[in-house]
Amino acid sequence: MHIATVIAMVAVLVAATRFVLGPSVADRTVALDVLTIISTSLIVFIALYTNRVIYLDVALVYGILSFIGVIAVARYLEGGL
Amino acid sequence: MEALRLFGAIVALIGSLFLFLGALGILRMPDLYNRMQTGTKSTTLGSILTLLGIGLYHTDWFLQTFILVAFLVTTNPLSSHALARAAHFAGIPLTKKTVRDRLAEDEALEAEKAEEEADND
Amino acid sequence: MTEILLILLGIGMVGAAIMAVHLKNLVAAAVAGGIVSLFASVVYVVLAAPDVAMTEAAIGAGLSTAIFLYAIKKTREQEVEHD
Amino acid sequence: MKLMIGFAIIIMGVGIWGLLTRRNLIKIVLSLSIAETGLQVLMISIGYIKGRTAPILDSVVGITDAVHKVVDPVPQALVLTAIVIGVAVDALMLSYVIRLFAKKKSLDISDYRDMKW
Amino acid sequence: MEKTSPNAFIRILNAFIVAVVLLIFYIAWTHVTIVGNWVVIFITAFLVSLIFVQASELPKVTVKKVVYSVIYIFYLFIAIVQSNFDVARRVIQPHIPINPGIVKVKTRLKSKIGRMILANSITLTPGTLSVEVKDDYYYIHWIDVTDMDVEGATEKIVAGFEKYLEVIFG
Amino acid sequence: MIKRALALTVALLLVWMMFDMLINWNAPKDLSGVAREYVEKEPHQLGAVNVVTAIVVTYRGFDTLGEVTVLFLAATGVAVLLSRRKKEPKPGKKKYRPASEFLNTGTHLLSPFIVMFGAYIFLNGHLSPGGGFQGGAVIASGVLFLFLVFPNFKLNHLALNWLESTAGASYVLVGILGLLLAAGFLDNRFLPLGHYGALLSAGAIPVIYTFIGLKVGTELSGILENLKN
Repeated sequence: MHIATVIAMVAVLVAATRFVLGPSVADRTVALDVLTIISTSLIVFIALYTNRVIYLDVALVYGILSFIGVIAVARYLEGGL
Repeated sequence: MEALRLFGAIVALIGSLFLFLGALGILRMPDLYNRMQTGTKSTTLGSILTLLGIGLYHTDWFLQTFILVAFLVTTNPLSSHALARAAHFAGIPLTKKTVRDRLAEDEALEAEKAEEEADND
Repeated sequence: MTEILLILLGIGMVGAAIMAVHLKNLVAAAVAGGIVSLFASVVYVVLAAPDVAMTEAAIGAGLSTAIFLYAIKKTREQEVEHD
Repeated sequence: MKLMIGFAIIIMGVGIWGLLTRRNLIKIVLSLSIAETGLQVLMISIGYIKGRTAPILDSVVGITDAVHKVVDPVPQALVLTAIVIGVAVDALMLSYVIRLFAKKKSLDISDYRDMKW
Repeated sequence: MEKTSPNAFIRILNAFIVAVVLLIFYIAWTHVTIVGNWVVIFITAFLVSLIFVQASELPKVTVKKVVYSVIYIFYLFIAIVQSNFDVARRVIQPHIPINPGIVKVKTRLKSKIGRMILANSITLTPGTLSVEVKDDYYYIHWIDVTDMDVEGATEKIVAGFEKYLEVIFG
Repeated sequence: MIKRALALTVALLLVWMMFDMLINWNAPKDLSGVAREYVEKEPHQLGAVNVVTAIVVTYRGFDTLGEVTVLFLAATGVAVLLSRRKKEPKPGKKKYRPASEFLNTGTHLLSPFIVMFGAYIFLNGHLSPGGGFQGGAVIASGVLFLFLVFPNFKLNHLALNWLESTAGASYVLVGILGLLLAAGFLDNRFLPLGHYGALLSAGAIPVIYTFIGLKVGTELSGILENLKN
């Protein structure tokens, strides 16, 4: 379990690198998408370590709402906002 | 019970490996669309496996993690599709290696047709 | 473990904040602002404040980015920097 | 949590630096909201006590021993409302920016010298 | 004066079904067994779903459809795992020749939800990503184009899923 | 350049000042003063599982009323600032690119879930993390999702205004009821405390939080709609 968390943290770093490098806005948004999903997993890991069910509610907020930001950027780029 | 916990931990470990793979994929792929491919697929499977693994590890939480997985599987490809479509319309180029772009061809055809109609009117 | 995670998230927040201030492209800056609030939300969960984390997630994930995008669309200009 | 307080102070510094040096009005609003986030992280980390969990009393944290198991709930209650107010104020500032842009067709702050003393 | 036209009746029925689904989600999420909570949540869910649900015929549920959905989920899961190993191979050895392009495929599905699920499945399967849809044609970004025709690409990408989805959504 | 250096100096001065405070700051070992009081007495006095909710709604109820007022003022300000532009003649009708078909279907599928999730959050505010502010933000996110996917989507203004003003008035009314029937303004104990841990417990806290949630949700939706047009 600890190893899994460490790997997820390294994944956060790698995705953040793409965010820093990304030549265009769309690349950065892909990085944002990946980062939100990884952080959902991270929140569940934290809930497991502290043994509290209630933290899963926060993860659910992320699971439902994370893609609205991505869709907002997408609709802006295609000129439909 | 211990066996189930061990199994859950291994599944979560594999899932986090896939998450890492997705992050590595968006770093190493040559153009936006390929990045999106690796990003979406690996992170979806990675989050499915991670969450279900934790659900198996802590059996009381299985239903909750299952609902989380259901929402993630629905929303993740949708956002990826929207972003791909937006990127195509915003004119972000594909790589040099691209063989064929049917969508751009068809759009050019339609634009020509519309121009002809405008000429006729 | 918690300390490592916090250091990572803190570095991420500082980096995203610097990028949000520095990027010329306004849309990219707004996305960077979204990432700051994403990391802040995970930090709140680690610091045992799930209520605040939920607020930050609900606001920062969609609303705040969208408000900035609406404003950018209304004005639609590249940033001009004079030094 | 001294570590997180340090990071929060750095984020506030970055936000204030952006607030003072940027020229674009939208960038200024964005910097202000980043400084605000830094302040909120600062307040939450002041209330944190090492080794304790969230102030929600359920099967893990009983009513009787709650005092020795939970973190300080008061800063959380303050920050909770501050975030929602923050986004509303951001929206208000951005609508000012939109109105200013409609008047002068410029986002550069050095074009607005009417109120300069 | 309330008039219960058949349209309104179908709408209320749909809202009822959606509310039951939402209630099941709530029970699964919180593990609560107090009946008072269920009643309150159900009333709220009914009010919420009355706003959103349109008056449309519900699909009939048969045994065959349920069996096919279960098979479909397993099929999809296997496809996702395959695609991930494909992705892993490409990410770890970037010098594998890639051959990307956007191709056009045709679908026979009519149901809207079926089409959405098909597009989501395409996005999750090996090397493909749905980009745009126009009428019955999908435009798909394919990481390794082997067939440029409409028919050939359709055979290779869509056919596997369509077989099941046609049964499930009619 | 001099201006920039000056700004950097000011920012660094601030950071240095704060760091000076940080070095002398000692991490607390235990809850102090008012927080200890709240955590000890709250379950017996108010019966809410979530202490933060109890503080926001009851102990600091006036604070929350003020915050809701500030939110209302901000929403009004946005409406006033942006609605004057409508009277000027429009240059031409804006054309939006419609969203793709899958997104439309997905919106129909997901929007009841999002709004119901918001309702769940503010109904369960005293049991789990969440409450009126979060639930209102989630509902506003659902409305934002509809705005994004259907650019011509219109909210029903009459219903929106009615809902907002009713929620605000009821909020104050519940406070006055607390003043009349229990110990003070926004006291939740005029309703029975109920079984500890059930949905219908903790007196009037769920009722108050429902009103706050409705008010916050409608106000944020109003802000979004004004910004969109």
